[in-house]
Amino acid sequence: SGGSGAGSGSGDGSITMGFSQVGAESGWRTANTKSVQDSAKEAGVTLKFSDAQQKQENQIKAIRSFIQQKVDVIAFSPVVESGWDTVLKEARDAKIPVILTDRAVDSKDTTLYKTFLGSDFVEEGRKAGQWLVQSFNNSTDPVNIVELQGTTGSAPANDRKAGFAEVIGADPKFKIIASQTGDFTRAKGKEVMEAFLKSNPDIDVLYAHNDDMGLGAIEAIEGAGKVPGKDIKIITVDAVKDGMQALADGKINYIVECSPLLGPQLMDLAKKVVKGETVPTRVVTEETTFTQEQAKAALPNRKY
Amino acid sequence: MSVLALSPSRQRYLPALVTGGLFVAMFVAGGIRYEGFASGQVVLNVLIDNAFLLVVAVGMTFVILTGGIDLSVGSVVALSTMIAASLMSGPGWPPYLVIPLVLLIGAGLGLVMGAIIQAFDIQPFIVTLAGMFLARGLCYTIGTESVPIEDPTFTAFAQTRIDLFAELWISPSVIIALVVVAVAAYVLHYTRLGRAVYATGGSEQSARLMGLPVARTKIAVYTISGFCSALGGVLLSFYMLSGYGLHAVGMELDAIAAVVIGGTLLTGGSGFLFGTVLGVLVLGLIQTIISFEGTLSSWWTKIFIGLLLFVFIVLQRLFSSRSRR
Amino acid sequence: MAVPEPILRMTGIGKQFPGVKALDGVDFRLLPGEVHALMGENGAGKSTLIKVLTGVHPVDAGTIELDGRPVAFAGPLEAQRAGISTVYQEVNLCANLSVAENIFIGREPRRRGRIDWKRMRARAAELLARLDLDLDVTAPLEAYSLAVRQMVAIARAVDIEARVLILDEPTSSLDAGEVEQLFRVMRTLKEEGIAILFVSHFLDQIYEISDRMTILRNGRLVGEHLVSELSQVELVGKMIGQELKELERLHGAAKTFDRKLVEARELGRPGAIEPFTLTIHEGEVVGLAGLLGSGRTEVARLLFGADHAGGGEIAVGGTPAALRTPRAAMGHGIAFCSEDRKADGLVPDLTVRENIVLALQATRGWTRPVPREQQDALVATYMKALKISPPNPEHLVRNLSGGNQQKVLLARWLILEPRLLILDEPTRGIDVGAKAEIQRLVVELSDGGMAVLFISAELEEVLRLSHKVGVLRDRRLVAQLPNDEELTTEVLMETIASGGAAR
Amino acid sequence: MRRLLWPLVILAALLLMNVFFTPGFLSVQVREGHLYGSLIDILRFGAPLVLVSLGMTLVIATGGIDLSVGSVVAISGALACLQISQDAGVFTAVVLALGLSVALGAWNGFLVAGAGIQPIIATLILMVAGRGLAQLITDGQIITVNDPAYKLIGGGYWLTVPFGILLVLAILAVTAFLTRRLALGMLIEAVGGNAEASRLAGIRARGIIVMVYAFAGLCAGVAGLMISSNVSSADGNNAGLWIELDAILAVVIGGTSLAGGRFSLGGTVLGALIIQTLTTTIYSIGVPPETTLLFKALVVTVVCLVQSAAFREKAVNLRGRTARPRPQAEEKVQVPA
Ligand SMILES: Nc1ncnc2c1ncn2[C@@H]1O[C@H](COP(=O)(O)OP(=O)(O)OP(=O)(O)O)[C@@H](O)[C@H]1O
Ligand SMILES: Nc1ncnc2c1ncn2[C@@H]1O[C@H](COP(=O)(O)OP(=O)(O)OP(=O)(O)O)[C@@H](O)[C@H]1O
Ligand SMILES: [Mg+2]
Ligand SMILES: [Mg+2]
Repeated sequence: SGGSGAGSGSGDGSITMGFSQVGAESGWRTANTKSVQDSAKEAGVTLKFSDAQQKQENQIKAIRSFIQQKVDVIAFSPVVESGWDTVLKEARDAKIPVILTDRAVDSKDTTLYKTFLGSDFVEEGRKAGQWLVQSFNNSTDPVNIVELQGTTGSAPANDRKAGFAEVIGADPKFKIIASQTGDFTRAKGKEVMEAFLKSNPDIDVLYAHNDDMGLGAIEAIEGAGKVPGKDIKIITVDAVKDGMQALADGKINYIVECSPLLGPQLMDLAKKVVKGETVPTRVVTEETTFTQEQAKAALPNRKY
Repeated sequence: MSVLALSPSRQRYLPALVTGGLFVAMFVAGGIRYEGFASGQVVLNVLIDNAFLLVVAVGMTFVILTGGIDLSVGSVVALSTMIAASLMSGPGWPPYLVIPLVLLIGAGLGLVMGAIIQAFDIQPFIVTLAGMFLARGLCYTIGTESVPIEDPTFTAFAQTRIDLFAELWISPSVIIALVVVAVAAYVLHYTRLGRAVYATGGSEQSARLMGLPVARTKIAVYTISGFCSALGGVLLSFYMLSGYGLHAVGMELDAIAAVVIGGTLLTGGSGFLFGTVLGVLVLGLIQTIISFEGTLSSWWTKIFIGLLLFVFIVLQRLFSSRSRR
Repeated sequence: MAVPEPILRMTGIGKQFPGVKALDGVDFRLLPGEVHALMGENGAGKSTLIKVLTGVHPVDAGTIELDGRPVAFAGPLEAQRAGISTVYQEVNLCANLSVAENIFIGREPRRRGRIDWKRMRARAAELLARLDLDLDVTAPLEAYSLAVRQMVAIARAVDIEARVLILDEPTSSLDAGEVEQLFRVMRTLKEEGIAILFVSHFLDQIYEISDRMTILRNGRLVGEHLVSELSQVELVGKMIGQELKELERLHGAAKTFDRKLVEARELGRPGAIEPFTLTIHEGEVVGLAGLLGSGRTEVARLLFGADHAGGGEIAVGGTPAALRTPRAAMGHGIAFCSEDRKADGLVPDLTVRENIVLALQATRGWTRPVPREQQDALVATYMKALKISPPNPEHLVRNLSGGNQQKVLLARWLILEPRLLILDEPTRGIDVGAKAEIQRLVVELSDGGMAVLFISAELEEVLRLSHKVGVLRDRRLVAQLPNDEELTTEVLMETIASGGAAR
Repeated sequence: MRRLLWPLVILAALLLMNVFFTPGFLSVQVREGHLYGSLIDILRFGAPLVLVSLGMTLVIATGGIDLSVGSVVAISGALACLQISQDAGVFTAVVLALGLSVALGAWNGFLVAGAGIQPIIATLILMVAGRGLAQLITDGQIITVNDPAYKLIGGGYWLTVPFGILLVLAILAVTAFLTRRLALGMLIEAVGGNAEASRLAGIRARGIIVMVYAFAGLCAGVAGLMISSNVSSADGNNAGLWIELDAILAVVIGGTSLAGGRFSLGGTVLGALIIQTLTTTIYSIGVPPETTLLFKALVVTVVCLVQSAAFREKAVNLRGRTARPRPQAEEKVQVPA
């Protein structure tokens, strides 16, 4: 029904947005989708939502079809950084502004999109590393770290690994003794951690690329008769509700937030972009980090 | 009961005909339901967006016609994009060297898998699964990050529009894919290799006793499939302008589905390339409908795809079921 | 007359399969321009010798010479290239391809590199016409009955310009007319100097066409003889190692039966068989006679519920019965032993025992397994009665010789002790000794009250067993004749030819 | 028994390789009243795969294939956890989840046997839609439950032994009984070996096929309960992702042909254990994630070569140099075209 958004859609304020989501691979992603959908409703934006099921080609197809349907603005979370030039050029030729969310694209041609709204995965890795460096700064003993990576090759896994390694690399006492992919899931997190525990007797720190893997690992650690948060310090990324709960319970030591709630900011940007106002090319989401105490305080108002 | 009265010799075209009819019906239904759907460009976009899948599915058709299966295609596609991208961005190889090399590697992988299947009499599923692991693993050893392609030839190719009449356009990849289909159809229908493919699928033992070069045929189909996958990879790198180890995950399933939806029997020996083309178009059209529907949540998207597939398959069955002998 | 140099000579051939010594020191020679019969019981090693020769199986021992040069083919393709054209025992064609393709595949006529379909079809039709066969050559082979497929396989083999032609039981499903056509072609080829190796269990055919024969028993050579110098009785004696009892006419006169068992009224299926009415009584043996494709198999399948009838009704024991599935028919005590053992009969990967008890088990459902002791006892009885060899019930059926496979299929239905047993070409590929045994069994069972519908391409056999003979022509039941003194094969042939007008 | 020899050899070799890298690999201790050790882990984490493969074996034996098991795994776990999180009893939750799984399996069976749709497509429908259904049930979120009774299924212990292992043993025993003691196995093999011949032998193939798919659904359902119970949460997105591929691989390694017919339950169990051992090996010897797949490719290749009689024969021939003389006839004896 609401196919075409009335030409350029500047005057009457009714905006049609085409939003291409990566998929629904995690609770984080679902919260992200929900946030976009809810705030679209609030802001009176007609949302064309398309799920790419983790495939870049599907996202490209979706963006093409948005262009076909002559939406007013296109927003999407790229599966990966590269390979968007062609379709973004088509969007530009059709005079449809594009907003990137969550992840950036690596095109040299910055006129292809108006703005990028999202977190910085490398920075998240760095924050995790910095906390680690700080909390061990008065000991000289070697620190044995195991790492649970995200899906091999995925952008958050690559970046969170790199940022973390960059920071701890400065001090040779930090040693990553084992690093495996846990595919961002609890089940894999638990399975891999069980194997780590068997083959590495002394593990001091666990760094998990998301809460879910950390939560799975906690079960493994408990199963091995150790105390998570004490015998093995745990750092994770995301700050979903279950993770925050574990943090508040003292089972996790530190969580770097990666907020999925981009919706309101996205709608603001969209309105501005459609009106032709200038927007900053990089908008970083408001994100923080949590210690155990902060988690206890923040937990009651945690929405997802 | 048969709706169409066809002579026995024509009856084997029935599934393909029915599939074609249903495809048109689906398109019409989409046109009624969605504004802007009933345009020629929508159909062309299905082709543009699925040119690589079409090429891969053509290779898969050869394999399935012999009664085999090739699970490695998706990874070989990914590997091809990765090799192409990294060779062009790193050492800066020119495309006219890179593309033949990639095609050679794809065909070579297929050849090796086919040879193993044939020489050691191992089920194709497991050999090509190993091939799938291998190709994907090679991608990651080249790099886990996505590698952009900035080569001017590739970019030009990616962004060329071939204008047809009345504002309709296609990409060069579509032409390549259609040429591949035409060549493959010729090979299947007009060459001894093609007929040996059907015979092997009909009964491998009989084909051997009839004195057909079964071993050579089997190795050939996997080589063809490997080649088509590599070519699909090249087309995909035109489409994406990047090489990435996670490209085309699960594409083997799409390709198999397209072939089987097109009426080819997984047990081998029966089916047409035209059916495969239709199968790819049907999958593409389902995707287009989903994106025109526009309001589906992630999970309703999946459920809806399943439903459309279900309706399609059941109708196809209903219209083409022949009375038993 | 000096014996010319053999074109093919096999010396000291040995072949061992796991658990079976199929060939042991066999010598064999084939002269140009002769028809040479290879004789032996089921499982004697005839097919194995042929497969070893053409490279399907590697030889374990011995040498093969073609034209005086030693050869060892890696497969049928190489054998074909060297001029040996073969029709193997089980019809080995691709049912998914058209008739024309089955004849020409691998050597399709081409024009500028591409297959010339038009010429291929024309030549195929021509070739089949030589065998007096008029088929739609563009139709897939699966549309045709086994006998037609056998003819197509023959057409393929005789068209390959070869110096040696091997025919392994090509006539097992053919009726007299087709056999005559085949023999005509064979004689022509023979005159052209082609050496023909011929296998058949029909002694009359052997004596009609062959010049010389080699006899095998249990994988060993018994001897080579000129056909003219060995009588049939001597031959059988050499084959089975003992004298065979005279084949008596088992059912002399037409009896009258009063207890109707199965009545089909206006039963038919469009495109397959015209509506027919047929009554089978308890203890009665009804034979069906007719030419290839006349619809005998279709009658049988309808009575068994293997196909859906287009119209008409069936009554069993006086009450109407809906035979929609084979299972329903079996529930009424009807059993059907199909003609195509490979496609419709055996499960090749199961053992002999499992194949034999399969139907019995099916009637009991999966929750009530046939106790193992009972299985073993039943299987042992029938393996002995039918002389299934090798006598190991745990052998895979796929590894049995053709004739023995047929016996396994028969055994499956015999142990069911049905009320009506439909036998479609039950003696296909079965040797003389076992054939007599099976015929004796049929008589015994019918004397015990079982009704039998007996279909065979061999009219003598039909006459020998039946109380009544139904004649089919062009998919129509044209006559039902009591089997009395007046009924002879000639009368039957005439009835078939005239479409029921005779008598 | 001989058919199980080579899978056993491979499994043993993999375990030995682990001992080489982790000397204490084979040791099993009792810790806090539970059996504890890598071997136990392999069995425990392998349990769902063994189950799914078991169902898959029978499906494949009928000449079919079931791609939807992964989705059924997700649905079953999701439904059970949803019920429990809404304060339904564990028993109700489990019964509902398994009931739905069986129904979904039967649906597959109906499409295959009743509607005559090719198995791979028939089950692809549920594979795609089922994943959506699982996400619909969980609303795309991870449902966390804290119920000790539910935890028992996949994460708990009974008489020091992980309950999941006992469960698998029980289901394995029942399956073996149904197929090998009763006549189900033979009928399945007949249907898979020659469908038309089976029909003419009076086997009710449709019923058997529906039943087998329903059984595969049940196995996947139980596996789904185990997986979600093990981590006390249901993940509609990721639970059972790609498990169908592993299951099919396990069946094939176990010596069952994808063409249908003969099947081997023991082989399948060994196949699944080989796959799980391989996974554990990768974790414990520290194969980096980027090379994991290469390692897997290597092992799978070795596995299929070792299993291949043709390969072994050729390897022996090569060593003994007893290759067959090649034919010499080709050049001289020409065939007229
Ligand atoms: N592939 C095989 N594996 C094991 N045993 C086999 C195989 N092929 C044949 N045999 C055995 O070899 C013996 C000879 O079989 P062959 O097929 O040569 O008999 P035949 O003389 O052709 O009999 P028939 O008249 O029944 O066709 C039989 O005992 C058979 O069981
Ligand atoms: N000579 C023929 N010409 C055309 N079609 C034939 C011929 N012979 C057989 N057919 C086909 O084969 C099918 C099967 O025939 P059917 O099996 O009833 O024959 P039959 O009387 O049992 O003879 P036989 O089994 O000896 O071939 C027929 O429906 C027909 O389509
Ligand atoms: Mg034989
Ligand atoms: Mg017949």
